[in-house]
Amino acid sequence: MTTVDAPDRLPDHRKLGMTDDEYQGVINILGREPLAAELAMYSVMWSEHCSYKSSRTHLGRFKSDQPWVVVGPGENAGVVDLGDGWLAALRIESHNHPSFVEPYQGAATGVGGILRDIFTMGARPIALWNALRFGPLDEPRNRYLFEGVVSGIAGYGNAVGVPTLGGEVEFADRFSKNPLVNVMALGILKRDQLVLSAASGVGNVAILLGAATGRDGIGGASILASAAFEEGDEEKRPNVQVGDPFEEKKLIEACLELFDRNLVVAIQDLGAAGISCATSEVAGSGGLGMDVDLDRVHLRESDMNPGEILMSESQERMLAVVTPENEAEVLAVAERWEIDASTIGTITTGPELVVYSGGEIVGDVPAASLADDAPRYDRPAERPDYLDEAWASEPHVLQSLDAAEVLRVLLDDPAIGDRTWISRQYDHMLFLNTVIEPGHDASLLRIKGTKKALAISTDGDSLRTYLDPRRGSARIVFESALNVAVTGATPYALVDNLNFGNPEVPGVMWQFIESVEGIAWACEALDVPVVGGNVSFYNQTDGVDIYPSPVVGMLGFCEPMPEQPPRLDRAEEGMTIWLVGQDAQGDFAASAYDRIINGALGGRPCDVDAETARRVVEAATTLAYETPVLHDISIGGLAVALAEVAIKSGVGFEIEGVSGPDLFDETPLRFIAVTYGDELPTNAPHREIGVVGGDALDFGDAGAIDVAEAANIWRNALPRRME
Amino acid sequence: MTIAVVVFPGTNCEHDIVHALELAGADTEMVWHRDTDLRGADGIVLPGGFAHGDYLRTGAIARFSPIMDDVVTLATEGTPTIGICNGFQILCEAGLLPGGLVANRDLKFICEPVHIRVESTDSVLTRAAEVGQVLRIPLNSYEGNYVADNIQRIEAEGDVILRYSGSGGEVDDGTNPNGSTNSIAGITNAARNVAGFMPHPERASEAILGSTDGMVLIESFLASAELARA
Amino acid sequence: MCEDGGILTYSFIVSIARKTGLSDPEGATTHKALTDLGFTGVSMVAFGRTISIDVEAMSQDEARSQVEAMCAKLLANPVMETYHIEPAS
Amino acid sequence: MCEDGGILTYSFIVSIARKTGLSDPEGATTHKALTDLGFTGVSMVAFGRTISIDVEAMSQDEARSQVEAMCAKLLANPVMETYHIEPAS
Ligand SMILES: Nc1ncnc2c1ncn2[C@@H]1O[C@H](COP(=O)(O)OP(=O)(O)O)[C@@H](O)[C@H]1O
Ligand SMILES: [Mg+2]
Repeated sequence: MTTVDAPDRLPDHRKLGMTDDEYQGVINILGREPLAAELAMYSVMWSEHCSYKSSRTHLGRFKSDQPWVVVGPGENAGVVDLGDGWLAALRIESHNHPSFVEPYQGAATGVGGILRDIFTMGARPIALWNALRFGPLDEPRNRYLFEGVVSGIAGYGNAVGVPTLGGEVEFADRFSKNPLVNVMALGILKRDQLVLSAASGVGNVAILLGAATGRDGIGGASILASAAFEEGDEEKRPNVQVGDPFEEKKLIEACLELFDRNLVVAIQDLGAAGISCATSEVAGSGGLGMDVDLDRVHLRESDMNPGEILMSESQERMLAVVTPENEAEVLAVAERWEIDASTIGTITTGPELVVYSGGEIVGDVPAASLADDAPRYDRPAERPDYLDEAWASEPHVLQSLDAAEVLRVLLDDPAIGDRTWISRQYDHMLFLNTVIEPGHDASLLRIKGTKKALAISTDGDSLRTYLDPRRGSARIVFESALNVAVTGATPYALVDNLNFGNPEVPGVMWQFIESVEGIAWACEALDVPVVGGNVSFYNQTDGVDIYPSPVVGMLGFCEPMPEQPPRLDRAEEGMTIWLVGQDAQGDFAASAYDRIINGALGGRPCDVDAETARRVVEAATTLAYETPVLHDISIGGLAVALAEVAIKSGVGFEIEGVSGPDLFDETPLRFIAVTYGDELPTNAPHREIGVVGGDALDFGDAGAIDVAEAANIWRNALPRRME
Repeated sequence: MTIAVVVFPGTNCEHDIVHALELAGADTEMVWHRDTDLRGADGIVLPGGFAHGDYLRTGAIARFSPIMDDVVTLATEGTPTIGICNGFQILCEAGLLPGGLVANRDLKFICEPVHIRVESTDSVLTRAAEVGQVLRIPLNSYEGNYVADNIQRIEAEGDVILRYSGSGGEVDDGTNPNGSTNSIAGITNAARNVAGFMPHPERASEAILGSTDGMVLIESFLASAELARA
Repeated sequence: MCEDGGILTYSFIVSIARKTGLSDPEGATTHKALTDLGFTGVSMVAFGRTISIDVEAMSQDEARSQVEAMCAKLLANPVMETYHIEPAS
Repeated sequence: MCEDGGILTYSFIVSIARKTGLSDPEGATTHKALTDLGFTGVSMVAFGRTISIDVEAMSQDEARSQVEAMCAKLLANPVMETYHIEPAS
């Protein structure tokens, strides 16, 4: 074969984030030194971001073996069966480092990327969610990041025409230099539209669809996502990727038409590692090879070298594999939707991926080796020391607290206050599916033309997970399950996004493994399959690791949908208030009370048993069909949950027989039910705690506060900080 | 009777408006912007979305789409024509309605139900409503702030058909969500057959979505199309 | 400006401004933000857009009249905006 | 520029452009629209922004350095943009 670059002109593998051992691994595969373009391909494909080299060993712990799972982890998105030929596709992804470099574009391109993972499967994306972490809002820089990320999600999601139905956000010091931006998307499709990424059929052609390839993210946005940050790194960073939702919208419509008309054999989105990744994955996972001609790639800048073209992370591109007979028709569809398309490759028996440029071979590697032969590390893990001290301390709660005083402070917290400042920037109504909008425990979407509905909740709890990664992680699964259950849905499938610090730190690795264990165990307890996810390591800046931050997205499913699903604003004078689920167990570790009132973080979150979890979740799902208001008790405890119902319904209540501390206790797996009558049809533990009526949140002996005052504090928590 | 729903690249509310029109009993046909013929539709809808990404200026590029010649011809001949949100912006750019739309006062996208007060029933959009009636309909836009250099004339001639208001119909700065001049949410042309407005009636077309207040506008439009056909 | 058989490339910058009297939310918001940041001496902020255009033509005049036509037809909206064309340096 | 007890008003125009190499979807879409409208000689379209600012200061130099500070702090995004300050005529 011809070589274009002499070995002495090879870029240093270490500059591309590759260790000497990994480099040797490449040499072993090829039996020679890699060419420049080859090294470029291996360096991105073997980055932490693309290869999951530190996490893969542990992800096998997740189970996806329920009968309704159609596609589990490994494809672009997980797919589950909703009956009658309907399927749902879901996926979550992080865009943390790019959003720190440029919040608007980082978040916007994150949205674009997750959508491509969904429509690559043949599904029409119908909704988006996000999970965000920032430093405290009293810092101008954190406000700038928060504002930019929210408007980036809005700017892209709204324009591309996919509604954003919610999300969650936390603020804590450890995220100041490393905010988290996770985005999740849901799509629906009919079974015969499902498309996978493995190519078949020697002689089929690969067509690159969508945006022109430019120097976006060269030097590797994936490498950026695979290394810790240091102050002053700015100059080394790759180009900011600029999102183009208009291009993506056209790409969605064009691809869906291609699937509808059965014109493609396989398809793969171009995300991290661009053409290298897409070509090697479609060929490699089909056990085949591909000849790729870089001269045929439509470029934005004409003077790009082969390595740059292969590594470019330009957005809004897809690679479709089609039979030669269909090639002309596919190009015609692209033309009709006004997107560019070029045939760049041909499927071969392989197993090599052979890359040509200027008529010469610039790369010739076993296609599957880029993905399959990536290194795997079982990194050392060790329980970190901070836990001894944390567990030894005990959050202190005043027995005779004034609930009104505490509530005034809690309702003003940006993580508890009203999120309308965020959700009103997102189109959350498009497609006329939104039955329960953002601002409730979960959002609920109907599927028009059926009696089916889907509920989604995203949840994370970084501080509790910090105090006990296993219990904290299990609890976010239970919380998300209860969140979808109170809309009438049954927890059906989960995706997870594991945001952690530097995996080379044994304490971080321990947090990670514990967290995986907690999520996996909780999902098994509820028979919920894990159908996909994402791992984001190296969330470390200047040597400080973020709080361990697993985030889950729970899909709930119901059929039929309740005729009048419970809402927070349906409480009326004269209704009875019930507390359903576990009794308060004095659970104040990482509670809002301890964090905000005491300014402390310590103790050990209490454990949950699987039987209780199942029972309480089932009780909520059942009650949802006949109860006007159901609301999960989480951050801020019973008091905050009740306050939200009162504020949204515009009516007060009187509570009796709940002690001050119990009002703020955060014991999981509890919810409130508000309904007429003096019986609650459930066999889960429950007791009556009060009635709806009056103008005050009246906690009896623990104090009272006017609904209007509480509403005012709660509604202004974000606006007063942001405006 | 057939209602043509024009689809530009970047339009995204076409299926939603079709859903609402069909709930009200209409037959609809989606027409791609590269087509040149509306086939004598009885009414025309330019739906919401982001035609051409809203790049350059919202509505600016869409107005030159091939289909727009026939939209202008039919609208000028009297065919009931409405533009919702992005469709309103396109009608302004095309010169079928006066004025234009610029960024919201607080430079934020706004998606929320707002109250609008019916100012005039002399339009294809409001004929079945009552003057002073207050509707609760979602707004969903970044560029919903109406401006015009001939605002006095527009007001004097009664071209304003919808204004942002409070739930009791009060119109003031506090009930103006986006800074729109004189709280204008919708206007009509001199012939009263073309109307443009920012809120999305299709999003208030079923009780399960939270409101059915949009249906009076949709029904007005369909009644106008029926009349124009007769 | 590069030669290509009689045809040259001419570069222009089109500046587009909102008509005075019409609201300029970007300008107003930025003015407020600057004042909040302590730039209290700012008495006016107005936003505009620029579009840089390269056009191939037989002469500077021909090129300019093409850009003129682009502005009149598409680039500026006479209802809300004014524009100004300048050769780029 | 109007007098006010030693303090004068100075006007500037800040031109902000996207860094080269970054994609410019607005420019690309407008380029295509111009071509579709028959302006086939257009070879490049790039979008930028201008901000006109009036600032009160004791001298032109002081005014300019204030505008410089505004750019660095708020007006331009250094990750994606470059800027250029000019006195307005
Ligand atoms: N934490 C996780 N839990 C379950 N599955 C995961 C997790 N992280 C990654 N995966 C799965 O691994 C596969 C590869 O992920 P990735 O390389 O990020 O995909 P893409 O190239 O589409 O971005 C996906 O199917 C994803 O769902
Ligand atoms: Mg993918």
